[in-house]
Amino acid sequence: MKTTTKKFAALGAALLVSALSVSPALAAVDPEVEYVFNSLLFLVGGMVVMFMAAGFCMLEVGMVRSKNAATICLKNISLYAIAGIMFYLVGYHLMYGQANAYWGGLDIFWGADDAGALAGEIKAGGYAAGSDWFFQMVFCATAASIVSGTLAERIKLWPFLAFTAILTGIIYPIQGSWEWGGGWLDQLGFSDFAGSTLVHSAGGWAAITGAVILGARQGKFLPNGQIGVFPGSSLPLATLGVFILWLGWFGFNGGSQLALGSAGDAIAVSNIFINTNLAAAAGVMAAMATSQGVYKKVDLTMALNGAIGGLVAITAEPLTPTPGMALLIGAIGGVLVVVTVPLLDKLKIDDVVGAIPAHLVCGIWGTLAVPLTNPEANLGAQLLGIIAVGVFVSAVSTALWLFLKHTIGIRASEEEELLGLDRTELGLEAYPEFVSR
Amino acid sequence: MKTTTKKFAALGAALLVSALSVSPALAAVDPEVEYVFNSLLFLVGGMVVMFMAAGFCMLEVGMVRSKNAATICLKNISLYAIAGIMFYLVGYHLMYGQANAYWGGLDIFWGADDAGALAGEIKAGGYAAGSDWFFQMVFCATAASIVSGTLAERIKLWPFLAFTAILTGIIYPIQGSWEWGGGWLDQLGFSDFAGSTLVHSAGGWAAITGAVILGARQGKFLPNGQIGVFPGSSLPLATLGVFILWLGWFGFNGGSQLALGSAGDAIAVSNIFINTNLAAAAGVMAAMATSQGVYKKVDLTMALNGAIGGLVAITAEPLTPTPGMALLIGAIGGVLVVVTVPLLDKLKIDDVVGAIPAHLVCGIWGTLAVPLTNPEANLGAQLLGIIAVGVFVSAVSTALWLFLKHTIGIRASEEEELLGLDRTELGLEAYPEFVSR
Amino acid sequence: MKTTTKKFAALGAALLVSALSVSPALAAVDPEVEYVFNSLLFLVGGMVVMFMAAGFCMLEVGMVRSKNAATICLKNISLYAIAGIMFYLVGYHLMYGQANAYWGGLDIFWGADDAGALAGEIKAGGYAAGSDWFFQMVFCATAASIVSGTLAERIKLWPFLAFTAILTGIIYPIQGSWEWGGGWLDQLGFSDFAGSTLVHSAGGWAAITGAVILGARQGKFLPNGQIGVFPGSSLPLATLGVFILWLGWFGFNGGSQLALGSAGDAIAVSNIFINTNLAAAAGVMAAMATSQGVYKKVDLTMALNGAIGGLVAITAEPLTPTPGMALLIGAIGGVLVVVTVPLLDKLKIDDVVGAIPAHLVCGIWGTLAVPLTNPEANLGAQLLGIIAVGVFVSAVSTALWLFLKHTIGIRASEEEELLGLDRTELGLEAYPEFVSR
Amino acid sequence: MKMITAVIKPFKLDEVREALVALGVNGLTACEVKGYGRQKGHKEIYRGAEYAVSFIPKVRIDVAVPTDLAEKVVEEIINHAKTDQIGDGKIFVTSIENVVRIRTGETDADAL
Amino acid sequence: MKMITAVIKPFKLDEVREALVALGVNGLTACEVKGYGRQKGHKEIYRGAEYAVSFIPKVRIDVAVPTDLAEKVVEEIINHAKTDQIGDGKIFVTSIENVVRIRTGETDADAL
Amino acid sequence: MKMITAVIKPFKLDEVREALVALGVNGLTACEVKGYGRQKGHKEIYRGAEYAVSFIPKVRIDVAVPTDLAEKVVEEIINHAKTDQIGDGKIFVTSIENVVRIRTGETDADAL
Ligand SMILES: Nc1ncnc2c1ncn2[C@@H]1O[C@H](COP(=O)(O)OP(=O)(O)O)[C@@H](O)[C@H]1O
Ligand SMILES: Nc1ncnc2c1ncn2[C@@H]1O[C@H](COP(=O)(O)OP(=O)(O)O)[C@@H](O)[C@H]1O
Ligand SMILES: Nc1ncnc2c1ncn2[C@@H]1O[C@H](COP(=O)(O)OP(=O)(O)O)[C@@H](O)[C@H]1O
Repeated sequence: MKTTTKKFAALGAALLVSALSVSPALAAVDPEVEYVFNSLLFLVGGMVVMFMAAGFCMLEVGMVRSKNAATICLKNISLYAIAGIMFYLVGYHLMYGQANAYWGGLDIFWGADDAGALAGEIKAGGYAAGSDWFFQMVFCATAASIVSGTLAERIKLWPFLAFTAILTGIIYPIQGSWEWGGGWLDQLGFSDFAGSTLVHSAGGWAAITGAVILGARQGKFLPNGQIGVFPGSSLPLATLGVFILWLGWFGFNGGSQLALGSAGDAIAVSNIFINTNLAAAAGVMAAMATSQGVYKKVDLTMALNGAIGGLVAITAEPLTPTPGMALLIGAIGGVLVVVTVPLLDKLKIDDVVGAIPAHLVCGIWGTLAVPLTNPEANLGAQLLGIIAVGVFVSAVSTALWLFLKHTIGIRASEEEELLGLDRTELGLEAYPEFVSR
Repeated sequence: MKTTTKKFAALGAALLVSALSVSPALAAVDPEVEYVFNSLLFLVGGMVVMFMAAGFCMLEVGMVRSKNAATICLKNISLYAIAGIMFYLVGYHLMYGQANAYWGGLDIFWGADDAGALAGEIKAGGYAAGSDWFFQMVFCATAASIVSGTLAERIKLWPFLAFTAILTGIIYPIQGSWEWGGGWLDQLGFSDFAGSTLVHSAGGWAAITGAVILGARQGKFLPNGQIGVFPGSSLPLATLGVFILWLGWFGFNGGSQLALGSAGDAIAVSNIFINTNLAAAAGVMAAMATSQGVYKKVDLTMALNGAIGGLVAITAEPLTPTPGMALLIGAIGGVLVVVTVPLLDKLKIDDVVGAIPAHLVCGIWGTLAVPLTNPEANLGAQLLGIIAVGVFVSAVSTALWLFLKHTIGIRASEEEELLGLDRTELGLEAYPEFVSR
Repeated sequence: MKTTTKKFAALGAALLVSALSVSPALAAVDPEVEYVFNSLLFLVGGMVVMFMAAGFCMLEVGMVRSKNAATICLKNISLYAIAGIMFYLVGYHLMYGQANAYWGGLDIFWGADDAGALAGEIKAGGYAAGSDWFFQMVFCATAASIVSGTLAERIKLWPFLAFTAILTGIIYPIQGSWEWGGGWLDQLGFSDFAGSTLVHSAGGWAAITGAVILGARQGKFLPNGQIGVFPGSSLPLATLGVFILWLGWFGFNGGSQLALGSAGDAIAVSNIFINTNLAAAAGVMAAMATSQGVYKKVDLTMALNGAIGGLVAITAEPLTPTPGMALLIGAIGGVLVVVTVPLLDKLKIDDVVGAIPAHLVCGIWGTLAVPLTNPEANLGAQLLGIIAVGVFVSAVSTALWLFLKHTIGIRASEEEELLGLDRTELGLEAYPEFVSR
Repeated sequence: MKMITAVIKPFKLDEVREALVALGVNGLTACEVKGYGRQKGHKEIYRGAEYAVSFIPKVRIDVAVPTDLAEKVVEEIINHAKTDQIGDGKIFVTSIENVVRIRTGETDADAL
Repeated sequence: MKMITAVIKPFKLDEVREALVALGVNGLTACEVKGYGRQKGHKEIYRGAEYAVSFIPKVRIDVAVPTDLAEKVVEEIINHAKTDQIGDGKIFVTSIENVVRIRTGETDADAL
Repeated sequence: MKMITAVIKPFKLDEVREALVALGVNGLTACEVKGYGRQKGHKEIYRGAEYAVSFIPKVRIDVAVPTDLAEKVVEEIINHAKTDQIGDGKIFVTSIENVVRIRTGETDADAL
């Protein structure tokens, strides 16, 4: 692999500022020690982000009806598998290669090039190539996880996986290269620290186009204008999923500092942890308060979505906000979720787990909020980035969904849907012994 | 934030001894590297302790009846959110400020002060202020988690959250300041390494006063003296919860070494891991053996509580015991749990998940056991600390529970309780599809 | 503890090669910093491997019928407890003592000897003794976890735990000493990086002998040659279990690098992470494709087993393969699982969770595959190791199972089995409220 | 012989069972059902969408009794299942032609 | 009075309920059951082993109605539970001797 | 026509089903129930507190058969559900006035 700019260029002012102000201290750490610290941050951070795949799986399995629970498990484990494989085959090069400002490179088969370090030439700021690949890969998988929840209970397995392969191998990497690969968005000053737009909104756009093309579940939007309600089969598992996601987000945002080789980096990662946690906490409480206010009762699933909304909102800039600002950014995320869920119903877009409000809407909000705390960011560039990613991902996703729809077909038959995908696609039941109504 | 003594003063003899004996080596590590290591310990340790919130949630959701399962999920995620917010608003300052020996300080809004380090002045033993805040915050949340389990199935949501806010913002921090803030208990020689008393018993006292004031669940204590039995709805989830707690405890105790910047610290953390693990293992086996002996059968829920009992017992001093002593301390914890659960029934105190035996009783035991292995601790100071914390937390909690009871009310109505809080407070069901008896 | 060779000698050529090639850089890191890094790798790696106990528990509880779910939870938490205790009592010494080439030593009660480091004499490549003990212990527990799944739903609790005690205290350590303790297998050039043979196949042999001696569940092999099918009660929990195992495997394989004190080690651990992840991903996809091809439908449980098959397969050598080779090795693991599951049925061996295909068969495959990528390994030595471990573990396990069978008895009565072990052995139900068919 | 089938509120099951046992009834069979009736269920809001909960969890009990005991049994069920609130449930009485105890082959009243 | 017991396909429950309500039926009781019938279940493969799924999930509904309504109710159930595919289910009609509303003690038609 | 309702031990369900099929019965409907009877349940200890398990899981099967087959069916159920231990269950026989197959509208014996 050639040297890549990675997210470095993209980290924007915040890091620059802090890097400058701490620079006197930076010199002190031995480059090889720094190298290990940086790699360790990627590996430990990457591990917990990997575990987010389990978090999405549990959240989704808890929010679908039990007749589709096994299928959503299979989708989640296989999409994570596919993301890893595709990112190895083409994704990483496409994202971080140096071809031009619009895509990284068309090479296939990623391989670690640590020759320099192995020969003893360890530069400041170094890290093992593989640790970086691993960390970037789990981000790619996260984007794919978002899609499965929205489209649950009606999309067929193999077309979904085909979409996932293209999303993780091509769509996500290309738009990612624009910013984190040092491409044109980065050059125009767009700022997205850990991926509110590049990961969460990107996944959200892929999801919403899929939801529109796939259509709603039978019975979701009734002729009389009423909304069909299909309560999730296991709220405890959904709650577990959100806790796992919350945990993973420390790796997601903290690891996106991309360095732990100095006191300044340790400070940055620590502050990111705090802001990430407070934004999620505020998201929970704001969602609870909003649903209490609007509906006169607290909805657990809204509180869960609120946590994710807060987390997604802080992801675009978890470093520069004060804790108080992080609370505010997260709280608005929580409110947005509660407001957007019924809005989607009005638009007759069927999003089974609330991924669009949490990831797409809060991803946009978080990206717009960056200039509030990061003086190097500007609203224009943020808007540009949001629109560019939105247009690109939506357009390509739409084309791909339509192509799949008109070739192999994407939607389970009416009867398959009624009986549940577990029985019709997998031939088994998630809870074969339990009587469900 | 001014410099705080934190737990340092409190770590007592054990650390001092080891610090002295390893001091020759300490000089070797560059202060900035040490700084990163220390911060990393806090961050990684804090992450797994954060995940304990999921562990408590799963344990509790598995131990309640399914008609209260969604409510307990909501309580757990929102109490964790509240703990973070309150600790930011006032808690941290109240605990670690330097006002006096009885409370830390009345400042509001915590903010990281890393100016020194950012200016390049990195002293030995340093760490990022935020990493410390994060680590201390998750401890605060743990104390609150203990309460929710005991009071499950009958306490109303908002009063519970109001109590949680005061507990995490005021009660916990004040008593914490006495010891870990370098206050009067610390000065008198009390020793509580990772919080058998300050976290677990404190949470336990808040729980037991709540249980008494709130009263038992309907049907728990029958007129004829019989005990109503309400088996937990999902023992697999309860088991998962305990595994998560066990995992988190490595961060809880290991991170409480508060430093990883030297070989001596690495050795200490390693030995803490071993003792923590062996105490939990002994707690499991002792609880199983005791229940086999007394009841002629092994009770899974007792084994689960036994693990926690062992973990709480070793928490006051996970460093100085030999592995053999750790086994013994943990085993006694496991026995105490099995013995105390029916005792509470006799006292007509209704503790849904067994939090009082595991956290309060074993917390006391663990604190008393410190002098067995730590020559710098003495039984008198230990007793004093146990009593002081017990009296303070009980008194304030009682006042607060009574206040809440006579203002907004704390208890769900009889009918709400019979129908389950999920349907009456949240208007949904945790497992809407499954037929439960 | 005397100095032990540990796995070092065993790491074989791969490490040697990379060690040599990176040696110029190694000199740079301060020995004490290296000491902390190495210990940290053991501790963080060990923590996630510890969590694999929860993964096995969830996988198994999801694959058994609900009438045996509480029992399998109890078995999993107590086997983990026992493994820790036995490894402390005798196991570690037996594995890593220096008595001779056939076993480590007969000392009892492990204790950390860090005197040198505490006195300031820190040699290159050092680490805290306790961190190493902890890491080795969780491997021992893993071997035991494998057995419980195979024998579920019919083995009595206490005999199972008695077997576990001997397995973890004696059988596993002895064969482990042959290789990782620097014993005869190691000297003959056998290579098993993280334990495809020493952990997974060893556990698999203990499981298969138990399965044969214990016999199949009632109704599994019907007189007319048909196979009784008992679908797992909760595929979502089984899926969660596999995600947890996948997470833990980063610690399992990555930590088995045994060092993180240099850029070379960071590179190695990073590449191990990638290979581990890709092998698992390939295992999933290969199992899905195979089951689609052979059965015309995708079986979620096969995909789950496929992930584990891929992980086990890469465990013998996760360092030297290129990512492409890792994909291939993992994919073959996934195929092997799908092929072997029905084969066991033909042999009338009843393996409830598919542990034998995933751990034993893929463990053998992974061990045989080492020479494909590691030039220092040779097929002869690999075969020798596989056979030696197979013969030893099978023989001793058989003897032990037979002894237990003819003394205290190992099998639940027919009626106990029909009613489920939860009710008959534990006197409770895992899901007391839910109606199961 | 009569089969008394009652649909009652779930939390009344134990009380009804005890009352019947006190009356000399030796056995009964219970089953979880969902009831639709005048107690119309209620509106709930889930994720911002209002919906009607049509069916409400009830327990159905079947008790086979000798004809002469039937009236008493119905009365006792009423006494103990009643909360005076809508949704307390119904009792249906039907004739059984024969009862057999599987274990012994006894029939009619002996089988109860 | 008659008790109409129908075993139907689960996803037809709501449609049938609405049809009966339109007919003036005030209540019914539903229960999850497993049915064995001509719709023989099907072969499935689980972990490589083929097996027959004998029982298929159905819903059983019990509706007590005045005798004169019985025929209409049966008809409506047929109309709305029918998919014209095997496994649509059965309707059984039996006599009830008495119905009591627990809340009020009303009997017979008044109790419905 | 008769409706044969049997409450049996759950693990006997498949055996009974096979026996009835062999007898020419074309369908049956099963349902999970909880039974209270002479087999009094048992004492259990949960977290140190003793309690009585009053209800025991049973399966209820309903088989509608032509009257002439009824006796044979009862016998076969007895033969195959019997374990000679307390709690084997009961069989109740009632009259059905009408049976309809929803799919075809056939009635009476044709509907079975
Ligand atoms: N006609 C009916 N046939 C069968 N079950 C009925 C009928 N009417 C009511 N039920 C059952 O009785 C329960 C209570 O009836 P409902 O009308 O709600 O209250 P109440 O009996 O107090 O008037 C219902 O939930 C339903 O299960
Ligand atoms: N003789 C019977 N007694 C009781 N229930 C029956 C009987 N025959 C069928 N059923 C129930 O009716 C359902 C549908 O019957 P089936 O024979 O599969 O289809 P169809 O009614 O369309 O011919 C079965 O699943 C079973 O629950
Ligand atoms: N009078 C009854 N009415 C309804 N069901 C009954 C009655 N008596 C017993 N049963 C059912 O039959 C089952 C077995 O009865 P039980 O008295 O325990 O054993 P046995 O039939 O062997 O004497 C009970 O669990 C219950 O479900």
